Amino acid sequence: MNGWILAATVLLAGGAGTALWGVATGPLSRRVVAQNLSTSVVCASLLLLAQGYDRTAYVDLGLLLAVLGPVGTLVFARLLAEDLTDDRAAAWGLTWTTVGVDAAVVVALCVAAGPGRAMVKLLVVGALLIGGNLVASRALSGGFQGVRGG
Amino acid sequence: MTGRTALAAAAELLAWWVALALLWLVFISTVDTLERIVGASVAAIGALVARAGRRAVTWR
Amino acid sequence: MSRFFRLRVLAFGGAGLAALLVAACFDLPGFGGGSHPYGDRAVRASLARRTANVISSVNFDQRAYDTLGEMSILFAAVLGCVVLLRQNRDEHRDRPEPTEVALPVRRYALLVLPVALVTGLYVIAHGQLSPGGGFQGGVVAATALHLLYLGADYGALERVRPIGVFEVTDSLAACSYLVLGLAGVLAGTAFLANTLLPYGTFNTLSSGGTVPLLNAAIGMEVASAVVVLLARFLDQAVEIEEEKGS
Amino acid sequence: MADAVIVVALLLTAGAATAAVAVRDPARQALVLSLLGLFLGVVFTVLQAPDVGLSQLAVGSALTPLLIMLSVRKVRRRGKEGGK
Repeated sequence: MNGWILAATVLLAGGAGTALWGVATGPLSRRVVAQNLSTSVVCASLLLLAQGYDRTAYVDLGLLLAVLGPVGTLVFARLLAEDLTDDRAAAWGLTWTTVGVDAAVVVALCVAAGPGRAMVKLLVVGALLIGGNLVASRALSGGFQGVRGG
Repeated sequence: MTGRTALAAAAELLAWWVALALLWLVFISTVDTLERIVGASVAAIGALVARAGRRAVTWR
Repeated sequence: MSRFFRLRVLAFGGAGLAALLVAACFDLPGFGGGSHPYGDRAVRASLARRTANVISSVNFDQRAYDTLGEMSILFAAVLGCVVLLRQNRDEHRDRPEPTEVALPVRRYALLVLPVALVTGLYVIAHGQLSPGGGFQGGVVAATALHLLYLGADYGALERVRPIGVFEVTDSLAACSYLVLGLAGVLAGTAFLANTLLPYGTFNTLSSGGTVPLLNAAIGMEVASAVVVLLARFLDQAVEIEEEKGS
Repeated sequence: MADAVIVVALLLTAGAATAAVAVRDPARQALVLSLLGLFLGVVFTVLQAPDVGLSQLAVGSALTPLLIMLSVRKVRRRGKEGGK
């Protein structure tokens, strides 16, 4: 067990545990926000685990989740838009906190990887993850107007 | 299609192709000729789909 | 049968299952032990055919026949959905009203669509080298297309998605897997035997004999199958309405 | 100590699976289910099965929620029409 795996364990226990609690209880607006944040937390832990196991191929899991996770949140934002018009799901403080955590994780991994192809790939994953998280948050807080039938 | 719109279409496709081919080069670990050929074809497919999607959305 | 009696039958069956499971747990080998008889043989066979990802070697070389069965299951499931979710006589299609999507969301969808497509094709192409393969990459590529529905509206998706083409591609990809298998028979070995092509250099795109080709066939099959499946679901959820008063 | 991450991932999976059963509304169940998919992906990764984890992430993060939510929307629309 090295520091990377320990960091991933702490992130999973703290962040993903909180996200699970948020998604299982409370009003719908809180649940969709928790679902959005779970993507960021799990993706960051997958990247940390890839570094901890010293297998660069495992970064592909983080890449896949960074691409598809925000898409999953967009699915909920779009198809639950009618239910979310009454109570907007806006939690920008929480969103920016997760963005900060993700950025810190990506920067730490880039420093560990050193300059090269692997570092650029990590930066691409980080950009996809953070951009997707922000856009999904925007979509949840009233990104879809007048969804009737479509 | 006039010459100007054809030029704009070609520029859009070329920009997407270059960006996606670079993305492919970032993803892979070892570079050889076959990787370059496959990457160039995948980037071409991606560029065509990107333009088709952009046109479909700004249809109206 | 009374409710009480049914509960007793359930409790009896549950207790029996629990007892058997507990008994089986005592005979399990220890967690994460060092002895893997199947794993060692699979790794040796995979390395002999210069396939870096052992899982791909198991899926598309050592157990390629099982993958044929899995592909047939997906094919049959999608076929069943297409039949069940067709437009009935007492239903009509209604054009949905266009949706207003916030500009950042729309731009994100248009930018990520090609990126996700390239990611999916990367996962398919590198199935024999790194984690991934036809199934995973096919799902990603098919999901990418549906960003147009999420970021704009269903009409935009329909304009870039000729559904007939995807249905034909689905069948063609399923057939090509069979043809690759039969090529082994014609060459004088067994069905789906990996003896046709040279094994290539370890850890390059062309290594592993027929594994990359079977991978690509599965990728095409899964991507088209998912697109066709989601098209039926989207038709039902967005467009098809029951006739009033029926 | 080295297995701590496996224990955490398994506990998260068990919690998410229990919550998915305990929640009653299908739309909210889909939300919990998408988390369950992520946690299963982590479990497969920490057990050194990244291929299976990749399959789980690909299917569970966007495709399954989309299928469930489209079905929910169809059922709701039919209910509205019947109620009018």
